Formats: sequence, structure tokens, C-alpha cells
Amino acid sequence: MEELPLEFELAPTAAAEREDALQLSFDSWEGPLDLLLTLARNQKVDLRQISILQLVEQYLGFIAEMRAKLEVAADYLVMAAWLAYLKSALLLPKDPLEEPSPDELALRLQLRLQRLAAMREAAARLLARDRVGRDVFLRAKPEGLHDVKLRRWDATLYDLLSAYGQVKLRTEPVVHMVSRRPVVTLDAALHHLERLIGIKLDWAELADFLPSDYQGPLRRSAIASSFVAALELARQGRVDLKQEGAFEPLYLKAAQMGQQPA
Amino acid sequence: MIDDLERAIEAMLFASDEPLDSRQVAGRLGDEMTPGEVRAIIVRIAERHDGSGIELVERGGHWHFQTPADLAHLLRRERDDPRKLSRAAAEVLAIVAYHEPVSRAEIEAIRGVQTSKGTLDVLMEAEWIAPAGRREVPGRPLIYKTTDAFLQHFGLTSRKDLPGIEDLRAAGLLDPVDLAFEEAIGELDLVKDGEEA
Amino acid sequence: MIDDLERAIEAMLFASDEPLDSRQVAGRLGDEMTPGEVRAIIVRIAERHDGSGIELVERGGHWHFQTPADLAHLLRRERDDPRKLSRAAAEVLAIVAYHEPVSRAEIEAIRGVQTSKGTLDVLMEAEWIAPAGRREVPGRPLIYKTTDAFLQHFGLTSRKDLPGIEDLRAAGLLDPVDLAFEEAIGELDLVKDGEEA
Repeated sequence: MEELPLEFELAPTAAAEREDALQLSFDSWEGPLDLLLTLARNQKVDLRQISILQLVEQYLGFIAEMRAKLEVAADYLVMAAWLAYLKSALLLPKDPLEEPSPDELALRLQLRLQRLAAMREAAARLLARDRVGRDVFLRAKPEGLHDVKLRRWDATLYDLLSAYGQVKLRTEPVVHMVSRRPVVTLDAALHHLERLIGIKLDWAELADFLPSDYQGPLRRSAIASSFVAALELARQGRVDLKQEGAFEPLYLKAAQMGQQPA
Repeated sequence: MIDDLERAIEAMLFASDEPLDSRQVAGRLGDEMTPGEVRAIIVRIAERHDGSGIELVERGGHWHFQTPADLAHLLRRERDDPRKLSRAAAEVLAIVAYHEPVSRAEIEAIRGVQTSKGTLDVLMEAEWIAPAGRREVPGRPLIYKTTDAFLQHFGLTSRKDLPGIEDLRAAGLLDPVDLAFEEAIGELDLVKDGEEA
Repeated sequence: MIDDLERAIEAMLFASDEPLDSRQVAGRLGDEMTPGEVRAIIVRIAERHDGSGIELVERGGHWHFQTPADLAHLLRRERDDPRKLSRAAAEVLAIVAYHEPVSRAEIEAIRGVQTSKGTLDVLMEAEWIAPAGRREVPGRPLIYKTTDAFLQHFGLTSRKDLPGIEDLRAAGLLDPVDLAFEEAIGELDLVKDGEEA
């Protein structure tokens, strides 16, 4: 493998944290990669030269030790299982058909560790910059720049007159004119069906019960209320209903006495 | 080249959250200088800024940076903030215009709803209405009238230019709003039908 | 002798409680100058203050006055470390800064652990990062970027000033693992092919 292209110097504070890492500063760690990185660094080698096998062993040893003392977070255990698998894969003879290969897994892990290490380093360098309020200072009480808003109200003569029109309208005595809408009420339809059901003896289509002079909206209303009326009569056991299928014509006839409705 | 001591004192005065006197500055520098020496340096700093957009001034022996008074106008910017008059305010304004002088209770009686104080305030802020004395009835309520600014804004020569009730009716302004709306929709439908034909 | 325009701009930058860019300054001057012309004057003002106890610095196109870093020891009185960041927050901040715009999932992919909601909140509260729209991938995750306040706080003129960003990019360390993996595998295969030949 190639040399790591960049040498990452550790910030002194990070280094100090690392010394006792494997011991017990467990709560300062964020998760498995974090821990791995710490372990990786303790080997004092370039990440790409790390023996993944050794890393795995140290990590598993650490987890085993920790389990007795601490409630180990679930993601640590997932990582432990993954590493155990990786370890066995590295120890066993290679199966060329296996995908992905342990080498590839190890490579992927190393790439991730490198990237995290780079960001750790970047964070340390960022925090060490000359920061406002710590190293450089601003004016404590600047005069400030102020925008003074001059409120200007806007309305047109039309707004004014239509507003007055609405006031007048609201306070004038109001006469309501309700226009009649062409409807057949449920009561009317019930009455009508009850009358006709005695006359027609055989199955007849619902539409046949409607007066032929009902046209347009009135006819639509009549169909609707007659349908509801037919359901009501069927519920009362006074008519039988029959339909071949959905949206087929609905037939009805007077129920035979003594029979339960269908 | 500005020496380090002068730089340090300048930075101190700049970053301080309150004006400092030369004794305080000397104290922060570690008391290696007398207040008199510090003061000489502060005066030098003030002179260096003389005529710039920043000035170092002394008030009762304490020094602080500020922007020169003659530039204060640059720090304030006035901007128009146009706002549409609310429906309620338009109604109140119209009532004042048609019935003036009129008290708040009378406005409420005509509108048929309570009128918040804020609505009248808005109209007074716009300078479209103004108090016009008090009505000589129990309680002596304030009465309001419209102003010249009102006539000017709405392009009226005098209050007599306001259309009468019959004019309003003829213009359709006394039709219920939803009816007028339906008519407008009807016209739209006609237009559509026409296009399709 | 400093001319009136330069004085005015200097006073504005000095009085403002937040950094201003040249467009804002031009706007306040009444738009009689282009931002480019204003910028030239700001640069002149900055040069005039160079080496004094006050410096005018550019952060993300916005300018503000501050004390020079080398005087920190004189001005730092109490040891109140501003906004002490947790390690997790510092890492997330670095990842956002070096990879922006970046989604939470992408941050987690780099860190290898879940990022608690609180970590992003802390950085947003400090106004160092802000949402920058959504990534147009399934789930449309929110993406984050750093702010001008971030540049200001950390004394960066622009994102190009991020420490070591060019080296990291050149080394491919800002590329996703998948991409680096494909490349590394490709190289391995080439080596293998070479050996076999």
C-alpha cells in the first residue's frame, strides 16, 4: 500500500485525551469509529499501515472488558459483531467468490478512519484560530445602524366608498328572498312509492315509478329521493330489492307477506 | 509606525464596554506607567483619528470611541413602509367622512359593530382624521372629522364631492358583496362560453 | 486629509453592530456608488488602520472592525472561553465547513456514529451553521452549510481560508469513502494485473 499522503499532527489536547483512552474515559467517546480511531492512533502508525487484525483484537478485548463495567451502547455491539466477522474472515482462507472480501472491508474501514482523522485534525486547527471574544474583540457597544420605518397608510377612494356601501348595506333592514329549488322531498317520494308499490305486482325498475313529467334537475332529485325511499321501505320489510350488479338498474316489488326482506 | 503601547491602549479603549480613564488603562497595562504618561498616549491616539470617521473623545476624564456627530444622519435611515388600510379602518374613515363630526359611539352605532381604539389611532396616524372638540352631551365624548390631508389623499376638493347614497347604489356599491361576486363570476362564464363558441 | 465619503463609510462600519458588505454600505449611501467603488474605499480604510490597535477585516465579503489577535493577552480579562464546544460539536462543525453543503446522514457517514439532534442545534444556535435547502435525493434530506457568522468568529476571510482545505482536497480526503474505495480498488486491480502479466 502507498504511504499516507498527509502527516496528521495531533493537537496536544487530543493526544492527552488519548493516553488514558483505553482505560476509562469511556463517556468522552462518541462511538465505534471514534474508539477505533483512538485505538488506531495508539499503535503509533500511519492509518494505512494499521494491522486490522490487531485493531480488531484490541477492540474486541476492550468491549469484553467494558461489558462487565458499563452499559455498552448498542452501536458498540453492532460494531463488535462486525469486527468479529471481519476477524474471522481475515483468519480463514479466502473464498474468492465471497463479496465483499475481507481485504475490501479492511480497506473501507481504513478509508473511513483516515477521513475521520482528517476532520478531527481540521476541527482542532479551526478551534485554535484567533476567535472573536477570545483572541480578538469587537466594539462592546456600537451605536448600531438603524432603519426607521415611516409607516404610510394606503387606501383608494374606491376602498372608502365600497366600505361605506357595505356599512349601509349591513345596517339596512334586510329582506331575504329564497328561490325555490326543484326538489322532490323524501316524504313525497315515500308517499309516491308506497302508493305505486301496491299497483305493480312484478319486479319493476325504480325509474318506472317516477312520473314521466319530471325532467332535468327535478328528475335527478326524484331518483335520489326515491332510491332512499326504496331503501327505507325495504328496511321496513315492505318491498324486496334486486340488482344484477353495481350500477345496474335497481328493481323492486312489493314484499310477499310473511317473508323476511331479502 | 505606531508603537506597541499605543496600539495596546487603542485596542483597550476600542473593546471596552465603558469609557476608561487613564488610571484604569494604566492599571490594565500592569501599572508600569503613570496615568499622566498614559494620558499623553491617549491624546496622541485621539489626534491620529482626528478628521476621520472615528473619534476618540473625553467625557469627564473618561475616554471612548464614537462616530462623529456630523455623521450621525448616516446611521439612521428612514424608509417608507406602505401598508394597506384594513377593511374596518376604511369603514370607520368613510363613516367619519359622511357623518362628521362624529363620536366613537356614533361610529359604532352606524357600523353596527364595536370599533377598537386602534382603528381610530391608525386613521389619526395617517392624518386623515383629527379630533374636533367634544359633543355637548353627557360624558362629553370626543368627536372626529376628516382633515385636509384626507381630501388631498383621496383627490377630493371638498366633502361635498363624496357621492351620495343614490350614486353609490347606482354604482353597485350597495349590492351585497357575494351577489356582486356571483355576477362577476357570471360574466367570467359568459366570456368562457364565448371563447368556446 | 480624509475625504467625506471615506469618513462616512468608516463611520458606518464602525457604528454597525454587525459586519457590512459593500452592497449594504452602497445602499445606505443612497446607491450613488457601485459596490465595487465602495469596496475600493473600504480597502483604503483598512490599509489606513493597518498596524494600529484597531483593524478592519473582511469575513465572507462582510467587513468589521476588531482588535488585532496579537493583543489578545492584554484584552482577555476573565477566562471566559466563548462557547466551549464539545468534541462531537467541533467535529460536526469541521465536517460541515469542509464538506458543505452536507446532510446529517453524510455527517454521520464520516463520523461513523449517530449525531444527536442537540449537536446540530448547538451549532445552529451559535449561528455558525444554517440549513441550506434540501438534497434532491429520495427523502429530500435537509443540508447544512456554514454562515458568515462562522467565518467572522473563526477569522476566516472566506471558505478558501479553512486550514488545510486545499491539501485535504488534493489528498482526496474530502471525497466520499465510496469514491476513494473505487479508486483504491482500481489501483489494486491494476497492480494485480501487472503482476499476472
